[in-house]
Amino acid sequence: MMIILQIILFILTAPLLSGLITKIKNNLRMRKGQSIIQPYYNLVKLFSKDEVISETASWIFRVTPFIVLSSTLAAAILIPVFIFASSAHHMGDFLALIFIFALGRFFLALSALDTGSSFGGMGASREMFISSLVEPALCMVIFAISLQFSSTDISAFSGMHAITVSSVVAAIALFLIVIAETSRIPIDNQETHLELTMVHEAMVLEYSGRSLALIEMASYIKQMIFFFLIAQLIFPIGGLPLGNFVQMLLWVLWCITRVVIIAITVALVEVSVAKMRLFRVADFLGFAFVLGVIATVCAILGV
Amino acid sequence: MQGIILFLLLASTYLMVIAKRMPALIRSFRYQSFFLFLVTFLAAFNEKVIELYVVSGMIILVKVFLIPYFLNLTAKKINLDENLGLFVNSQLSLVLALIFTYYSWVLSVNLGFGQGSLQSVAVTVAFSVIFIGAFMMISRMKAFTQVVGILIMENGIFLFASSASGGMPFFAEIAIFFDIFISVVIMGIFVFRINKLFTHIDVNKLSRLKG
Amino acid sequence: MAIFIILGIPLLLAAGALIIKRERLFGVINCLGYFVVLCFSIAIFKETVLAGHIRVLFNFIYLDLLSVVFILVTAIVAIAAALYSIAYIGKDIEQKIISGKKARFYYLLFNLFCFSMFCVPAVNNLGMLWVAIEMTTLISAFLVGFYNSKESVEAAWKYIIICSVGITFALLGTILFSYAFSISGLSKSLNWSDMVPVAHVLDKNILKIAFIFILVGYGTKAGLAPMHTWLPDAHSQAVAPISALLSGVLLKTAVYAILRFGIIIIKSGELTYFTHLMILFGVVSLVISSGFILIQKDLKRLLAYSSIEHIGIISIGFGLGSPLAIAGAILHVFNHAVTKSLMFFGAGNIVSVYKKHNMNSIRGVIKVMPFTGIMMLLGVFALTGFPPFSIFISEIMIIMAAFNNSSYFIAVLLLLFLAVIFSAFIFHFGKMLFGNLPKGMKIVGEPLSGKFVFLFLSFLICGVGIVLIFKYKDLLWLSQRLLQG
Amino acid sequence: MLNLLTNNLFLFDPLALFFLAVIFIVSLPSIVYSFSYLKGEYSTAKILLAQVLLLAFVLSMALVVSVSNCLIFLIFWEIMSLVSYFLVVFDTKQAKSIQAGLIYIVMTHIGTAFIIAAFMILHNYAHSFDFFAIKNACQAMPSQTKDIVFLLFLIGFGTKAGIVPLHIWLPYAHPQASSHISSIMSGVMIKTAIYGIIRFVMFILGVNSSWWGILVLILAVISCLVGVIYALMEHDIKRLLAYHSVENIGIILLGVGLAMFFTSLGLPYLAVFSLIAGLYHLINHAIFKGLLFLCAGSVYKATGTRDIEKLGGLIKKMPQTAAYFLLGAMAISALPPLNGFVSEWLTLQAFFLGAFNVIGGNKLFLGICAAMLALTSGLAAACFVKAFGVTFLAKPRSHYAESAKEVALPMRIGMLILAVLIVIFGLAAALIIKLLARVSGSTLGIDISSMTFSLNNFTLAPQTARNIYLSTPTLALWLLIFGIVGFVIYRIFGRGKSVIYKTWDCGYYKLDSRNEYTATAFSKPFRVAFSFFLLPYRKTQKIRESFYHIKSFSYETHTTKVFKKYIYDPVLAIVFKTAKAMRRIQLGSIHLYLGYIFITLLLLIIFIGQF
Repeated sequence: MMIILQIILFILTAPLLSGLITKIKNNLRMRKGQSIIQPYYNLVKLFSKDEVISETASWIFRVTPFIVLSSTLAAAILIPVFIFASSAHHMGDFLALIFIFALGRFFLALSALDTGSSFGGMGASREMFISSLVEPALCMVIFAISLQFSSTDISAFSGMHAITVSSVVAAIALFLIVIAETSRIPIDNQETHLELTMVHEAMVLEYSGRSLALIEMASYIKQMIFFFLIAQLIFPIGGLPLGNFVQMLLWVLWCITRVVIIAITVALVEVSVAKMRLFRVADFLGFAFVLGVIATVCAILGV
Repeated sequence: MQGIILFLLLASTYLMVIAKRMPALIRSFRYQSFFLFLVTFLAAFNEKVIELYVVSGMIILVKVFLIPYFLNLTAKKINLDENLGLFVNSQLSLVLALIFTYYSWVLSVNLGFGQGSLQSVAVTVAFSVIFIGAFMMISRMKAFTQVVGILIMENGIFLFASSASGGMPFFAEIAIFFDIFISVVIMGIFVFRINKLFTHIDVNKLSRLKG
Repeated sequence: MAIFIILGIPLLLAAGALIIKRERLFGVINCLGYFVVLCFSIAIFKETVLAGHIRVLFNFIYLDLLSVVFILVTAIVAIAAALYSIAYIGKDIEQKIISGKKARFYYLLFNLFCFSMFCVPAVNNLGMLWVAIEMTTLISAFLVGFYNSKESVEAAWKYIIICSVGITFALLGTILFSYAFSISGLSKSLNWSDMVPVAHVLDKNILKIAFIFILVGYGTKAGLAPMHTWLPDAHSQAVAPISALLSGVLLKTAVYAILRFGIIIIKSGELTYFTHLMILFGVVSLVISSGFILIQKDLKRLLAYSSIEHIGIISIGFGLGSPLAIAGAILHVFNHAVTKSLMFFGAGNIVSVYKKHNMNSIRGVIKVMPFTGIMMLLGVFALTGFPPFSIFISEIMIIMAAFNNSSYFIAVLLLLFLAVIFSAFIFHFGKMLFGNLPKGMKIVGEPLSGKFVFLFLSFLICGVGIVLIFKYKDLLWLSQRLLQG
Repeated sequence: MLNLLTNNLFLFDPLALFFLAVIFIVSLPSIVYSFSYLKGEYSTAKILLAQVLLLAFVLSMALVVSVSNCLIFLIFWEIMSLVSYFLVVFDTKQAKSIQAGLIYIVMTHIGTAFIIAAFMILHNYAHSFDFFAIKNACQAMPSQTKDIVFLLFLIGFGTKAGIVPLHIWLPYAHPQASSHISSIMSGVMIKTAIYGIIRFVMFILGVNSSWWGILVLILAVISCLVGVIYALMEHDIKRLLAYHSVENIGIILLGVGLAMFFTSLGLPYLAVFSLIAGLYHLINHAIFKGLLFLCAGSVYKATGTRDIEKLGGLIKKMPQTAAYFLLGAMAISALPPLNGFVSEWLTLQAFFLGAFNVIGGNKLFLGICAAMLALTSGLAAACFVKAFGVTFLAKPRSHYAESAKEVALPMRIGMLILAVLIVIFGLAAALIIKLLARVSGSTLGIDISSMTFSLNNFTLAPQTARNIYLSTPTLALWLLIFGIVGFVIYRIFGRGKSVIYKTWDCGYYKLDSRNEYTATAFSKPFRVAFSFFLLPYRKTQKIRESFYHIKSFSYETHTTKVFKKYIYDPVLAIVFKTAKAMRRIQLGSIHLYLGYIFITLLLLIIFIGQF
């Protein structure tokens, strides 16, 4: 029951978050910008359009959207939103999360190669490159966090907990990782379709219509999940206080605001820095890894 | 008496060292064998051992007559130039020979023969003859010299045997004689073959098989 | 009395070689003769194991465990060589390489050679031992120079000269021994059986010097480096069956001679001296041979160098001196004799088909003559000490002994150089046996008697390897008594 | 006191049984596969020979893991190497296979030399070759000796297992053997080396100092990374797989090394847990690597080339093989819910749990090792995207791939069996881990009756830390549900229809296979990122008609094999140089030879005192 609710919530709110970020970015750039709910329009439009499937593509290309979506949703139900432990936490832990995301990415990359267009190959290559560099950093961060809570269970740090140095550093590292994972500037650029710069977009270039909609959906949700993790790490919050309506309202508000704060930060970063060369990504993620190590050291020292 | 003979024997060995040409070498080998015979004969005379008489008889028969004759014969058959072809020139060879003599004197002392006793002299001479023989084999090019070298060494051994351990058991002695003679003959045969195949007996040039 | 048959039959056969005019027939008779010899040598082995030692003919012939082991090895290799000779000489006659007359000459020498080698372990008198060994040299010189080509005559010359020089030193050593014996105030004799009991009273200093002469002298014949130089030439030029006899038995007879004197040294309480010298020469041989094996181009020379290597291992084994090591060494004598004969026969077949010694121009043997090829393949792995073949067992014993004596350095050297030599062998034979065959080469059949001898030897190689694991205890027991005389 | 043999020659403890199981699980499908794989390759007689050798090979491996006596172990170990050597050089037509065989047998023989040395040292203490006698004797052994023996074993077995930098033979030997052999070699044979390490170091010798574990961990991490990075650079599909064997051996050794580490620190539960992880990955790797090699073999059989740059589009030509390969690729890239995922999760978990229980710097060390493992799995995923994508997807790149057909039934059956096993070992993790717990418990001599590793039959749950769970069945279920959900959404809301049309070509009139992304291009970012280790260099060649017009332009990029270039080649060069120098002492002059004798004599007499 909880799970269904949570999923529906994610599906409904995830595009909004993306829209929000775009809006903020535009405003920061002194533009009027599209409406916040533009992503919904896009999805609806995509669903109503025909889709073109490349003749060279095989069944891999067709099943990929579903696998991507399902893997993302599977990750989503691991995240504790309403209560301390998500009701699916017997399914896996923080480490499982890495691998679940890997599943979706694996197929996305394959589907990109499937069409035989050089864009797809380029995108796949770059995506796998970035993600394979992300993994150690992510692992290190998780290591730091789990050292702090002496468990790799995600629910372990849901609920009120002290904000330590280690968790702050870990959060920063995680933030860098999220930028890479959600294909934002300076790693990637969601808005461009310039073959030199695009990574994620290049991979899904051949997708159109409903399939594209599903994939877009998946990436929105993924972004949501990561934001939740960071939020829970640095703005800890208790479970939903049932009963008292006002408290519930406040809880929900705080829940939303903390995510929004992170969204704003992302937007700020995106407008303030320039996209970096592909081969600089290694340094960027290396930095994230080092932050992870520092977080670990802090955790060991107990600060 | 014996001392003098031993000295002559050594002298004849040195003669061989400085010999440059084939006949000289064979001649001095003949001398050496003869002195060896004298030594053995005297030993026999002193010790009154019948076997030693026979042995000395065999020496004079085999080593003084048969073998040098056979060597000369072969030398004549293959009309080779008579130079021995020295790696080490005769003066230096002589020096080395003296060193060997000293070395063998040390050795004889090591072996615990009384200082200055006739026996120790004999042993010294014996060893130096042996070493010089080996040295001849190494430092002379021609196949013949190597045959002669082996004979010289064997002479040395005989000297040692008769002077130190008073000779070996009789039948062993005989067998060894026989053996030596055969070996010389066989070597002679191979010298023939070499001469036939290579048209020279300069064994230094025999270096097809290497590595 | 079996010993007289063993010594007699080769002489009779030698005489027969002069009389009987039909080589092929005589080859068969030859084999039968050596089969009888083999049977009797097994019999005499049994007898000696039970009796301890046998003396016959006024103590002129003296057999103990050591000597019967060597007689047995000689007998086995001899019959193998006799068998192989039928095919090999037959082929040579067909191809007009040698005349029938020369074939009979071959058989004459073959038998005399075998006779002299049977004499070596049999005689008691050390002087006669020397004579016998010198005889082996003189006779085999003709067999080395058999084909009368430039190379073979050169090889023969080097062989005869170097070995004679060496053996002359050995004679000196022998006389020194007898001198030591005579000054000890005992009766004047060269009989080994007389010397051993009184070994402890002999003058150590003289014995030591004497043993050096012996070791260098007979070591030359045994092919211990650095006196080994004649060996590759002689082995590579000899007639194939004779190569097998040379490296299988002749070297071992020299080792036997060294051991005879070594036992006296040990008895006189100079064990460490003996140990050090043997191990020194063993290691040097191992090292030098491994280098030459690595860069060798000539097939038969390769095998010759491997003989040097194995002699090195054997002398290390005897040098280590513990019962285990000696068991290993004796076993190695046997295994190496058998395996190396197989390899030489195989090499003989290959050379006679390819008409070349150079390994770079020999390719695809497996295809050209499958049987020989496969046998060679087995032989290579047997020779380089792979289980389940017998050499593995003996080598492992020696290594184990080295570890037990906690002489780790030797053990490490052994392991290292065995690995190097193994690599070299695979490097050479891999290309030679497999690979594409050169142009104009076509599949050829092999005569039956040839095949039979291969099977016989490979049976020994595998069989011994497996049996010995289980008969281990008895072997140790034998080896403990081996150096007791 | 010296007896080579004891009465009980065989030892069927859980460890041995486990390895026997691994051997037969992988060997049987390969044998099934081999029947139609060999058909048409060789003559009937040779096929017969091949099958006999194959059986001998399997048998020897089975004996290796089940004997209880060092000497017999050694014998079967060598026989195993011998037979596998024959199988490598089986295709005697190619000089390459002889070369490969040479490298393989030499390396493995050198390894064996180390093992022999170790056995002999042990024998000195135990005066017996029996496992248990030695095990007892090891109690009284001084720790320095133990360290030496451990190192000897590590080098000896490491050579067989292919630990970096002793791995060089793998990429030569595995591709040259015919595919079902490669699948057994890579799937099982190198595991016997792991068996050796577990049996002799952990079971017999007993871990007593913690640096053993640390050393193994470091080597394992290096092997993981080096293996996978080289694999990324490969275009020969079988070499690629061979390098992945190096990587996976690394992962297995991570588990084993952790077990050693924890044993020495006295953390029994964690030791058992890590060994479970290692063993689990061991059997998983056996399965999926076996499958992948069989698939590679099918591709080779169907197309006649192993160079993936020449392949492509095979998923339409040979759909079943493609499906199996995909499954294998997913498993080896540790994607849920398949078996590779489970064992890598367990290994990572072992690191994390360890970190919760050790103190100080060790935490950080474990963490970094874990991160490196994560990196490895990420790179592996990238590598298999490349391998599968380039081989099976898009358009055929050459005539090889165009003429491909699906392979014969027995081959498909062989692959099917392993594919099914992959899924089973993924989903039934909780059941299998119970068995493995028994194995590793008995190996480490730890009583596991009080330990629990799973919540129920579906959920893994390590004991020492607060509610950590993994349930592959549930995960699989949810993935399925959400997949269906996605499909439903796709169907219901999607009003448009699907059109089949050309790939978008930026208006270029005809897009063909030459426009596809190649494997080289795919691995470019990695080549650049790891250039400090790969030392890539390129050969470019221009053929100009005139100064202005270049007729053709060829460009190839290579990477330097650092270990071969900077370790093995120099050593070889030195050895041969010395040998050649040695040759000069024997140039055929008889006088020189006589001189040797004479000088030896004189020297010996002079230095007589020394002996």
